[in-house]
Amino acid sequence: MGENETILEVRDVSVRYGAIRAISNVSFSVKRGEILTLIGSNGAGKTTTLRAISGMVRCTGNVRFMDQEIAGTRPDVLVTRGLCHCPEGRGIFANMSVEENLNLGAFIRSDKHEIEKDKQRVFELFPRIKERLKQNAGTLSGGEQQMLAIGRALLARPKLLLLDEPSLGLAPQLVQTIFKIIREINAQGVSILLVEQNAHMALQVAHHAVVLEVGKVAMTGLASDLAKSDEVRKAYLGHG
Amino acid sequence: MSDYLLDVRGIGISFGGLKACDGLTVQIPTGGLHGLIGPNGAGKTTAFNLITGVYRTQMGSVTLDGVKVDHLRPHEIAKAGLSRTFQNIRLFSELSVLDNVKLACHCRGRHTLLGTLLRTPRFVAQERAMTARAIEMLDVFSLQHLAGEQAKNLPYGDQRRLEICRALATEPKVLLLDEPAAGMNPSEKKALAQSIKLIREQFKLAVLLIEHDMGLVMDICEKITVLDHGCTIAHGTPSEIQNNPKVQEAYLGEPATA
Amino acid sequence: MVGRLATVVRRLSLGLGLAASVVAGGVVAIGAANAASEAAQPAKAESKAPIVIGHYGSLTGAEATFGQSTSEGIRLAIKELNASGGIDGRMVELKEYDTKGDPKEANLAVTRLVKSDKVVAVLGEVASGLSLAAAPVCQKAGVPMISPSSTNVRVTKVGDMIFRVCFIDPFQGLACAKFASENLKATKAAMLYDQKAPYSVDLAKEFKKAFEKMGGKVVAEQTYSGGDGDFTAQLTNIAASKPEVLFVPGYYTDVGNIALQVRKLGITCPMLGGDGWDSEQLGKTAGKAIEGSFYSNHYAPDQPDEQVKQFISKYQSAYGGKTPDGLAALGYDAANILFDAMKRAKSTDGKPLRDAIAATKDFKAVTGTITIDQNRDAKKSAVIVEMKGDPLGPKFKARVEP
Amino acid sequence: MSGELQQLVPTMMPSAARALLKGVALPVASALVLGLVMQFVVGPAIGAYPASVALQVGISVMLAVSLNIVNGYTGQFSIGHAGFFAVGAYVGAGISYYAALSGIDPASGQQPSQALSNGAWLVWNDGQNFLFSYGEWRMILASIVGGCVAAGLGYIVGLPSLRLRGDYLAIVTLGFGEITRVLLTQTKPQIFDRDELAATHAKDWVIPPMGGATGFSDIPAYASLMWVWFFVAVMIFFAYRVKQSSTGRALLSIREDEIAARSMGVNITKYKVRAFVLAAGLAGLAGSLYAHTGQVIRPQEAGFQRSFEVIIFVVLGGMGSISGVVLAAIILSILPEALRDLSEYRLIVYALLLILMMIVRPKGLFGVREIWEFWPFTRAKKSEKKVITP
Amino acid sequence: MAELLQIMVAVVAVGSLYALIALGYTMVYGILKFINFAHSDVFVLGAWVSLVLSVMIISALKLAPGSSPPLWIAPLVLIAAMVVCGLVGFAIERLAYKPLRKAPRLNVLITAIGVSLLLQNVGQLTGFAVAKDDDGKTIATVPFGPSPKRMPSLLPETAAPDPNLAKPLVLIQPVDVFIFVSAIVLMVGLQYLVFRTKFGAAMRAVSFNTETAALMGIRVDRVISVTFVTGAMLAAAAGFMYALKYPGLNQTAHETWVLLGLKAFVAAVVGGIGNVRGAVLGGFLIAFIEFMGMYCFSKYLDPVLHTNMGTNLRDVYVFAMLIFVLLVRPAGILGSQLKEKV
Repeated sequence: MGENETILEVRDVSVRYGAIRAISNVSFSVKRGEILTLIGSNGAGKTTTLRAISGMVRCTGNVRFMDQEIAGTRPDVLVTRGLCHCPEGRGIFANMSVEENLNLGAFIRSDKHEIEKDKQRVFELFPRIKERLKQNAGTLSGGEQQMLAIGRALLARPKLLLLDEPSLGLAPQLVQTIFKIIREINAQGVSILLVEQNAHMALQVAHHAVVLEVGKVAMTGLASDLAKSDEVRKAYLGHG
Repeated sequence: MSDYLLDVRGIGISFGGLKACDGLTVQIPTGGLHGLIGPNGAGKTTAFNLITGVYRTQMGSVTLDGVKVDHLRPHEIAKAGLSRTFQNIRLFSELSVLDNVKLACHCRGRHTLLGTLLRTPRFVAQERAMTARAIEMLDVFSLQHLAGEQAKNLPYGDQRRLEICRALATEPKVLLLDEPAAGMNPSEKKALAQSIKLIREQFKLAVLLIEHDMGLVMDICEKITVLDHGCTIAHGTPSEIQNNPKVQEAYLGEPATA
Repeated sequence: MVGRLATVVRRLSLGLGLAASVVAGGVVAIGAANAASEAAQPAKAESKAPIVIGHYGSLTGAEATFGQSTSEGIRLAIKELNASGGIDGRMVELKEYDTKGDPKEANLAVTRLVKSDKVVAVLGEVASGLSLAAAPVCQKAGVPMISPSSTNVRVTKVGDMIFRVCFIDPFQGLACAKFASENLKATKAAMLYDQKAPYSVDLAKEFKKAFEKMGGKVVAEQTYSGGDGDFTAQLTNIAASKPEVLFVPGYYTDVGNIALQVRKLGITCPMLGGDGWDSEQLGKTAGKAIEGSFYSNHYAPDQPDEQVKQFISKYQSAYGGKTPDGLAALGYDAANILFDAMKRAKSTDGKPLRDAIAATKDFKAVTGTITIDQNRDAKKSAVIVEMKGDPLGPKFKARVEP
Repeated sequence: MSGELQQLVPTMMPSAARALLKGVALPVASALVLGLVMQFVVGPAIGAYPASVALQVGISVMLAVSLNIVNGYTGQFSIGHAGFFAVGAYVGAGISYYAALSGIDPASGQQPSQALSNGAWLVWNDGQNFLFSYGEWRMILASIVGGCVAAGLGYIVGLPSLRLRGDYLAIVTLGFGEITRVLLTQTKPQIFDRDELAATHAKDWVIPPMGGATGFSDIPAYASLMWVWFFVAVMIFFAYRVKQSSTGRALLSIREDEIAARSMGVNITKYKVRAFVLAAGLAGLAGSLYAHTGQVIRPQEAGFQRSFEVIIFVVLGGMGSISGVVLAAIILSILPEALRDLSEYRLIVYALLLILMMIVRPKGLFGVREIWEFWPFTRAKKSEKKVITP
Repeated sequence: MAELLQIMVAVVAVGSLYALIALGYTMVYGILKFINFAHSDVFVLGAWVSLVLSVMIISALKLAPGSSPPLWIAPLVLIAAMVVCGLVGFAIERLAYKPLRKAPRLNVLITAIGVSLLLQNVGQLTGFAVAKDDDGKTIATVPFGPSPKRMPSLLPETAAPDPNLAKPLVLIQPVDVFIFVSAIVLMVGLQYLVFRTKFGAAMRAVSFNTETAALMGIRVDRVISVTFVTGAMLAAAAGFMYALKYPGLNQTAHETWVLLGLKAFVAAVVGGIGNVRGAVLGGFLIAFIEFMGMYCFSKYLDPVLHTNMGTNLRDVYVFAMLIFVLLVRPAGILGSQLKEKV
């Protein structure tokens, strides 16, 4: 398999909620080993796009993951194929302990030994999680919850990780940490599709970027190019 | 007695130790247009919920036109003259557009069960007055041609406008708009900005606006308050805000020096 | 204005018209089938068309076993009659509807029997409450109704078309009280009855009245709801009052469980009950716990009575060896009294048939010799049976004359 | 600015006479027409048995329409509706029965026992007591009292429990219905004798003699097709008027979105209680009429099985759609009759149909809409649904 | 004192039954958020299946008359009844509830009522003979028929106390002990399943948030099915124990069954619906209130009021407590209330 092989290809995907079309004809592709970020303002359809890919909402169009058509496949099946979605708002099971949350991440796996090893790796990435293993996940702070969510997703050994707003509601230093970790994870060979509001950070870590505006792709390109683009700044800050 | 129409002083609430809103102060004079901005999860909507009584404030006070309204129940606050829209549109989706607006006229009427059942002259007249007023309101927003349609069948932009229209039909003194431009395209946004200004003139009310679209906020607001993690991080005119390093950091994640 | 009024009127008329037409349509749909049979009937009547009689009973619901037993008794009687040539060569046909144990349903079922199926006579119900709900329909339509086993006094008071073939509560209560005080020499009785069953409530009341008149004392009065599983609380209270006899005028469906718990809680006095006990299931359910207890009944299977023996053997061969319970016997008797009256009346019209039923005298029925009195109630003796022997079953103990 | 609406009101007042005509006379007249048509045209045409089915259908329709106000319009899930029905039935029946028994029936001048039995069967047949026999007036009065008592109970039950949401409210109302049922079984034995009645003291009525678990029988059967369907029409009018009023909109808004409704100035507690009280009152009225159809009423009327029956009408008819629930009530109360020939398989078929209908038509017959909104003339407007990208 | 102790014995036994049934309600509610009104009918089914199975086994063994059946029958019948009801539960879930997964919950509720009616009335039909006695008389049928039947006693019974001897302070039957012990075993087992196993974690995950659970690779439909089946099996166990304790079984459409189920449901709500421990607590609490209510009312109030209704009001005590608990703690004793997001 070549270095630049496409791991995920989204072509002409549209999603409708009742009479409202949330995204229309969105197309982009994620290459193996890269971080692609999907940015855009609130309501632009970023989350919907992720949900369409992971089979949580019905969509029209084609989604190919590792050369297989996956549009309409149930999310739990996709997890077994290596596509993990870390949802917006973290999706922590607040009624369970941190450890149980982690174990659920490895739900599809039965290789106890390997899981244990992977857990150690997660603890290396997030030492704070290890300290709170027995604690109820609901009592963690926002940043810790986000770490737990990412760590949990890693335990499924994903080939492609969908991250939805990992910086949401986090203090700036924490945001830095999270992005550092995202980069580390990527360095370990996991492709990442990152949805972010924090455009600046996202464009710093990503290789490629897609800008969504009201449900449509407004721009695509190298993250570094887009970072310099005034369009993006304008979209976010309203600078003239 | 305060000089402001809406005087919010130091309100706050925390959910299980997390301070969702901490000591927010917003003061709007009659006819003022005030923006409330901040990144996702900064506590803007929580602030709205506190002001409109959906949550009880744990500290601070809210005064509307000289009347203390915190600790009133939401419908009483609405009656006192505070009306709002919602971030994730909360129309009465199975009801017709007209009925949505007529419902908003509700709090200015008197409704007895006996009158309803017997269709007393008073009741009939009031219904008619409500209908007339609702149609008038729809007219202002050019929605009258959709009056008979179920609200859920409206296109997104129209739903947003209907929500504002509905909020105005309660005859408020202060209007709270929660991300009215979300999901609108640029031309719709432009029109929205126009109509917000127009509304303020025509209905002589003060507006408190939550918005993500900075262009819109900077364009129409006289004063802006910026929230992050429940705290007020900046307060001032649009240009002051735009150049405030703290705001840039909160928004773009850029260090202040960038 | 005119336009709106027009809309209002249109909606109104549409709504109301729709309601009316749907009701009409729907009801006509049921009616259609009946109408067809109604139309067909007069044509056939001249020849040897079958005589249709009706039965309504609880074939489903909590009291399903009552309705089904009665139904089996009635069917057996009809089968025999038809096998012996019917009534003047006319066969008898049965129309049967379920009441779910609900008065509303009973009323509708009988209305249908009387009005649509045009039955010449109606048999049913077991439960007095349901008989009371349906009897007025028969009375008004002039169709005789014979209740096989409603013991409440008021049932036959509805009108002169309503009869019964069982004895009434006051008599049975008296019979039990008499037995308790004379045969068992008891002076202290406890009662545990089903407050949900009118039969049980009335019987308890009558027993208490009669027993206290005879100088006894009711030392504990407890109730339960038919179907309850646990009687610990009631029985604990009863045990504390140290009775010499425990009167349990309930249905056998509950008595089995009650007997088991009575003995488990160490109450050793004999139990006494009414005809509601009568079922082969009682012995099977309660086993040893019920041994040595008594109940009043319409007949005892070990009576040296030809009628009884024949009935039991016929019933067993018809229904896979099942021993008939009292309700089956009463259903059988009710049907036979009706047939006897039909033969004597030489008519199936309401009036003559009614008169013939009212004139029933010394009819040899399974449940005793029945004479219909001026209150249209059956005058017959009761027997007291004892649960004993192997296999455990009711054995004749005493006879109480009215 | 505020209060502008109120200033508008006087100028829009229609003339009192016209209002009276439209507000009261027109509906009463049409209800009477429906009643008379049912009594004299439909009743005789379909025959006695279908007519008595139609009587019960009428009761079901009333129950469905009343519950629809709480469950359908307001979206509050009550499963104790039969409790109010039973309370109304017992109160109405008690008044009617004991009034007749005590002999205040000047119309007939008969012995009470005779009056009872005659009253039960002669109302429409004997010609002398045509429309306005004392018994019928008394029934209407008793029914209104029954309705009021039920409404009062609705208030007492509703005020605290409507704070609860969704399933919890459902469970509390269920509990209420069951408590009502058990308490009704504890009433004292019915009094059948006039002298015995005369000998009672006030303290004997603390626990009223309503027959206990045995049931309350011998209630005069004044509720003819005419009266039942008259009240069906009146209730449908009420339900329709409520739906098409500010009160109705307030109720519907609560169902749609409580938070938005509050923010629009709707006092949701007040309106929930209002809906509950109205529904309870109408159910009580229906209960009293039911008692007067010549049935023995039993405490089981208050049980959850009966409540479930009504809920099924409402859900199957489409929550909030008056015509839908009316139609569902009609179909579902005729269905068991139509299936009567199946005897013990009847309820099995009924259950299967129920499951099937829910799977095939999950939104009920008409959803929330009324049947005329499916009418060809109005249909066109609905079809131009558009999909618009934001 | 002795009386009170005797009543406490009943409370413990009946409370165990309520708790077992309540667990099924709570588990289904926790995951599907709807009240499974057909649950009590599965319980009834459990009781009847136990009866039929016991009769079949005993008649197949051809025991000498008078000899008590071997002890191994009880656990065998228990397990078999659980399996049968588990299968029925599975079928119900697949055929009646799964097609409605996305429908409003009210519809599911109506469907549940439909299923309940169906089970009741099918059970009431007299079906095929599955066991005959020596005379060739049918003694068990499937479905079960309308006449009440007796559950054979599978456990040794203590003889009725000898009236000549001093009365023991309190009578405890082996069946009460058996019920309590097996209920505890089952509850501990369930506790283990839910809180200690991977599958239990999946169940809790699904009940917390179905969508996120699916993102963990959990097959939500399978978890729901298994939860359903587990609930049905616990109900079957309760049914078996009920049949042992109260051997005279009424037919399946008897309203007391439904009422019993309803009270178990009340137990689940009082404990905090969706909460496994709450259901157990609620079960015992309900039984306590019911029996103490009956005892105290008839002992202390009835004589004063000159009434006789203490025992008749047993349902009133239960439902009154339900209303009280809900008004004071709207989410039940151990439940937690979630705030709606605006």
